[in-house]
Amino acid sequence: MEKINIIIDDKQVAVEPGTTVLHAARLIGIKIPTLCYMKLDDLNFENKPGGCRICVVEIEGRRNLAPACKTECTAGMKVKTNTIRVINSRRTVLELILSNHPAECLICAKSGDCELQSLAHKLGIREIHYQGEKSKFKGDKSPSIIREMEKCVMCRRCETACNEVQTVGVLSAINRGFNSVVAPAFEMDFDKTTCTYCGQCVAVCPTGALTERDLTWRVIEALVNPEKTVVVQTAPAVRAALGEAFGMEPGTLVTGKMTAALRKLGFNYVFDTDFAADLTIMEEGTEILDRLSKFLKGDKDVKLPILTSCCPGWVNFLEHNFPELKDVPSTAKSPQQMFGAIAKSYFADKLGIKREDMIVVSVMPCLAKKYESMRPEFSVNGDPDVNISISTRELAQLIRNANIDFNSLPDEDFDSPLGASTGAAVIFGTTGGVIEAAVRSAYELFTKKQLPKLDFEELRGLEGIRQATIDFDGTPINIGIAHGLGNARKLLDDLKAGKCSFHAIEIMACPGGCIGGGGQPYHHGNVEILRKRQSALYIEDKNKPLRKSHENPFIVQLYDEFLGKPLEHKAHELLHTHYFDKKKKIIIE
Amino acid sequence: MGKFKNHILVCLGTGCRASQSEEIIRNFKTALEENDLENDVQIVGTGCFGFCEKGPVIKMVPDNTFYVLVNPEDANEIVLEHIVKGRKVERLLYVDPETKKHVSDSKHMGFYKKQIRIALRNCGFINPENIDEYIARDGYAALGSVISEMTPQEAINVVKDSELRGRGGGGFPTGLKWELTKKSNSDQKYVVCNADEGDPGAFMDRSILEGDPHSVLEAMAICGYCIGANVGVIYIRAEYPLAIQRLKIAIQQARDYGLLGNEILGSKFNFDIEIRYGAGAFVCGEETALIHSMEGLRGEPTVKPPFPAVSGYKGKPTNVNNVETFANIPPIFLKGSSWFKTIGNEKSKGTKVFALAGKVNNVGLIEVPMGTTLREVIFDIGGGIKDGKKFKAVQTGGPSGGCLTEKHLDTPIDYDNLIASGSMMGSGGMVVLDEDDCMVDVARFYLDFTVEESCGKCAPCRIGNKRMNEMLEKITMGKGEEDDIIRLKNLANVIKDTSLCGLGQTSPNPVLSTMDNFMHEYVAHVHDKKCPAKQCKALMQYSIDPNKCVGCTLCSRVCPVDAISGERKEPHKINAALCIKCGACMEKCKFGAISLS
Amino acid sequence: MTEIKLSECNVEKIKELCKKFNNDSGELINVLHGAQEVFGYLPAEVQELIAEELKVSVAHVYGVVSFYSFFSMLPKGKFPISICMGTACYVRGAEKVVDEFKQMLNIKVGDTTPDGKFSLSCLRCVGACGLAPVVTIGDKVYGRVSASEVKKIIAEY
Amino acid sequence: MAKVKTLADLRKMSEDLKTKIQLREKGDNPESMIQLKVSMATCGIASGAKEVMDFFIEELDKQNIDAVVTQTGCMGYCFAEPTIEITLPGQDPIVYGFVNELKAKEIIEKYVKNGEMVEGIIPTNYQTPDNQ
Repeated sequence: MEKINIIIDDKQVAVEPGTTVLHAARLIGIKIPTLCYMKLDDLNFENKPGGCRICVVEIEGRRNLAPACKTECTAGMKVKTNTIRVINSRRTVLELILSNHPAECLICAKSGDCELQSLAHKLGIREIHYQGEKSKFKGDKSPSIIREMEKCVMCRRCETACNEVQTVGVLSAINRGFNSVVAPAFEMDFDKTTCTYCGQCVAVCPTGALTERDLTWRVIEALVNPEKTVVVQTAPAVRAALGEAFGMEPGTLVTGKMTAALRKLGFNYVFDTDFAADLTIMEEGTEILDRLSKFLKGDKDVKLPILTSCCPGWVNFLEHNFPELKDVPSTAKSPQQMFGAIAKSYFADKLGIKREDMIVVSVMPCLAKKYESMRPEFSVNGDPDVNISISTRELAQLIRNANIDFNSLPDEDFDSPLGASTGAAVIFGTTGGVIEAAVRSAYELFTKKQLPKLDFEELRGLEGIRQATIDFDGTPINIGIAHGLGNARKLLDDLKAGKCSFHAIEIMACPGGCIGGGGQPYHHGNVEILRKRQSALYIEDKNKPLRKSHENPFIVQLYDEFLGKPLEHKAHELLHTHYFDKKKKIIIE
Repeated sequence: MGKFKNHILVCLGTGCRASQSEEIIRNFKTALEENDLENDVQIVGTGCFGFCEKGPVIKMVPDNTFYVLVNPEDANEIVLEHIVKGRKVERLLYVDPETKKHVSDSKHMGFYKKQIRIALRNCGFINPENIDEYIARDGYAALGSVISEMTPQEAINVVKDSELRGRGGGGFPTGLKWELTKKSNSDQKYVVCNADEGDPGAFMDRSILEGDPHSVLEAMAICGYCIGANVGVIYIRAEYPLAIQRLKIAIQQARDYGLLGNEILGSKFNFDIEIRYGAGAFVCGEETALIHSMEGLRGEPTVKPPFPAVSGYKGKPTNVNNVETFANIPPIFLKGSSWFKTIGNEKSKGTKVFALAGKVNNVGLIEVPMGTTLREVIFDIGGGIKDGKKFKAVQTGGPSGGCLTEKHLDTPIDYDNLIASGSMMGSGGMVVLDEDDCMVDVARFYLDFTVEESCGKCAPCRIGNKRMNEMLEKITMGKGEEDDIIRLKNLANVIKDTSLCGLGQTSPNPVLSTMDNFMHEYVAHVHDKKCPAKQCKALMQYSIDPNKCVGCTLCSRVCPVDAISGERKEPHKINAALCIKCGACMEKCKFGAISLS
Repeated sequence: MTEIKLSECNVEKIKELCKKFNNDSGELINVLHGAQEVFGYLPAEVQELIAEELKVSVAHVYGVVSFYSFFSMLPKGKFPISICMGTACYVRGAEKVVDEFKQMLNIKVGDTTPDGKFSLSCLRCVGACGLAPVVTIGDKVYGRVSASEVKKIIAEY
Repeated sequence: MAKVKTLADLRKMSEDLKTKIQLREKGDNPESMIQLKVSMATCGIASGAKEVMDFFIEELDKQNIDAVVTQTGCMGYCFAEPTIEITLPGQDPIVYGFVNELKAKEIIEKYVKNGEMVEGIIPTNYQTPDNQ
């Protein structure tokens, strides 16, 4: 198609048909401010309700100002982005938004990371000329997410994330006019809804309306308690993103600095969830092999495909939406919970302390992990296997609180024995990683042959639904991958309808997998950041001396000393779980 | 059965029905039976006559006697006197307010004299629940000739030639709209009739649907033929149960006659109509919001383009017109576009239906040629201001419109003149205000409405209107600050300039136009803390004139907050600090001693 | 696990209603109208079940219910009082009538009296502008109502 | 109900149905039509005014003459009942007394159709509410 010429602020630019004024302006370095607009390329996320009216521009021949984000360029269009009319309107609209926003920036969880705050800064708002009643809404403190909807600016990003991307459908705009807000039905608390706690609403919220439940203070309390041995585990995706919180380039791996910081914070043992990821592969991989061999032998009772179960958002989603499939996922616990179970048994035994005297803290890219750690089935006599789960952002906060100069920390290693891991565990942090790790081990255990090549490019990428067939030495194994719960739903619906068949499927709740988790430093709409985090994890994998979970010597040792064999009695008791039917029930009175 | 010698047309519009016109019909039936006249006299329940002020109204045919303010008890007398004895019941005749004489024929009443009825041609004339009466008035003949004798483009050309413009507010040329929808390629297209009349004080569309539902059905079918749609949807307010009922009956009758359905009148054209209900949201009058509402969603508008002509209901090309626009279509085909163009003025052709309300003697539904002046409407048709008060302004276009004043009285009413005067046609609400109306308070009233009806999607409308409303409230409470007027004006302009949809963009009009025309009232409120119209309670004080007060104590006894004190037979006093300004004392005082200032 | 408690006949009624509209989510507003006709209002349980039947999220249903003023989640009084606040009624004194009703019944607009007898609401233009100000109680219409008549009107019930 | 199959059918149907509302169309344009008022007070009814009125309506209709036939009150010529007042478009009203069917026929044939005066005219000296 022929390009269209338009003029923006006296500069000519040629654009593809269908380009919006907003993007055309960006091409020539004019950054029209936005607030509600957000687009995540390749992740099926596009939010442009045209509601905030911050990006308005003047278009010659039009009676009213037009939103740049929703206005497509037409040939010969003349646009002005900085006339007094535009600037006055933009400032007035922003003042209006601010006039209905709690002025508590100083103590807001989002302070410094808030798009509304930076917009006010950019436009230099010094006075709000329009004051009046502020809207009041019910607050909500769920296990994972805090909602303070007075801070909502009705950008509707969370609604888009919850409904279009994740198809969870918990959020909707409710009421109308001045009283409108985004909320669950009947303004119920999240814990009464089918919320999966994936945290994607939090990840896209421009303000402090949706934030994680902050548990940093509970970590500090644990650290200063002399009676307790405090053990920390860090999920793979954390190391690829934590640096961003300290101004580093996205995709910078900070494994060593993170370890050092945690040690400085006073954790008694700095371990790695990657260790438990390797353990997960042992259990889940064995389970896959078990079901697969039975299936290949013609066992009709065996349920295939096997679905991965390390993502708690996905598990919640399954329990609410596909309870009929609750026997299909692997029964292996998630790495966070495997770690907790092993730490409070095997490792506590080693230290000779009672499990109650050990506090396990997990640092996760995820908000659903908070809820997962509180599930009753993951505690023994009221003592949870994982006591406190904090997000990457909360860890950054702890580090800042402790006056640690993160950027100049020397690299340190994890403690032994629960700190050792393979490359297979590292890639758990990205979509496709878990299944690739499983394939690496399953292949060798199934074929009893060594893999010729460890990098399964066919399983990588950011496409929402991917499928690949891996040749297990003559046996073709069909693998499906979905990230983002909307894609998961599509895949499962197709599966139920018989439109596709797989032996194994990996599902991650968050777009991109854990690298795009709801607890990660905010990407503010820049998908490049997720790509960089992803490639960082593959680099870390590549650099690891060991890249197959079953080769992790400490895992081998753990089975030898403590667990016996995968899926066997002790392993089953500590490392496996089961799922619940949480679908809405109609009770007839 | 012999022929009826008389018809009694009884208005069954919502207004008259609310004043028991159904009871009147029942009583007529009984009275006729008692006098053995049921085969001589036919009783016809019709749509709105328009003259709601004097409802219930009935019309005797063939002598065209018009009875007003009829009570159910009057039915017997009318039968005995008018029908049996041929004597008019004088006390029920309309009295001309100027000549004080009885006027029996509606055509000689000022209210009807200047009207030309196109859209309302059948209202008050036929029984809307009987398709035969519509057909007798050449109903469906336009549809018949269009589908048998014209190509869609030829038919569109007729509409284009007529220069008919949308009667829903914006005034977009109807023929052009049809053509745009026709040009969009799609396997499925829709014709939508916007009957979500939400203006407070407007009831034009409802009256047409209640009085002449078939004309809308016929027009929708014509539109369907022109644009290539075979499904029509009427989106109607759920608050209009009578119109819904009549529409349902009409649709069924049209289907029974094969005037809706497959192969209409032996052609290859299929068309059917369904009804969707609104649920109380003014914004759904905006076409994109309306379409979302039809789809079962929140009625939030979306940015245009894309226009519904390209992507509308269920993502398909959709032509949306309002009720009155459609009601004009059959006459245009029956009588020709050149006939239509003889009515109206240069840029606006045909007629416009207005709901005339407020402080005017003849409240009701009127249809006048475009270009009629406000003076003619208010004083000739409307019979002037109620209670001999002074005319102050007329609000047109509802919450989207503005106020026109004395100086606009001789401006011909058309789309462009109204916009140039800071108001708009809107759907046709026309509320007359007199000297007792405070213009700041009127602006506040409309803002109240907009705040309540804003969908909340865009920030300027959601928050901006709330803030404007608060400022107006502040001003009417006597707490306005000097800067408020400047702020208010800036805010109004920004909301107008930046809001997402038509509702938001026009919502500041009541404020802007009252500021333009009555700035002195704003200044009086803000600067002098006075309400010139004596409407804003907070700025008023009740006081007792000691020279007139005889100390009867009536006022102090009626005061709900014991703010009035004084000895018997001594002048009383009002404690301003306690007074809640309920006005009860003033109402009670027999000596005119209490005044408001 | 969410539990929706409804009586069997009500479940049947709702299911049938949804079926009448082919369980099409595009017909949500029509279904809600139907349900409100049956129950007089739209309690949460009813919305949950409608969501289930039309295969949409209950948040979506509530988003729609809370958007339109015609839908109510509160049961109306036995005698629902509505006062027209259209412009014609407003300029002819409807506000004073509202105030009087509020005072007489001691409730706010939108509320129901504790005994469930009366509920009070304002609506926009019933189209009887000739009778302004207009009050409706149930199906009965009162025209040209003045504040002083309110007491008498209430006493009728 | 039978479907209307063609435009011609519809037009025919419309013509047939027009008679049903003819009365109202006439009422809307009385000036252009023959107006015939039958005095229908007690004395008129007693002397057969109702039958005369029926006859007029039927006969005029049969002959396809556009006319508006209405009742009116006592005209004051009780001695000459039944009386009728007839107004041809653009002419002054004329009152006839002692109208029976035979007379009625004569009035139609002569006066209505051809404007020829018929015997039996009563000079008018009163006002009706309409021409006050």
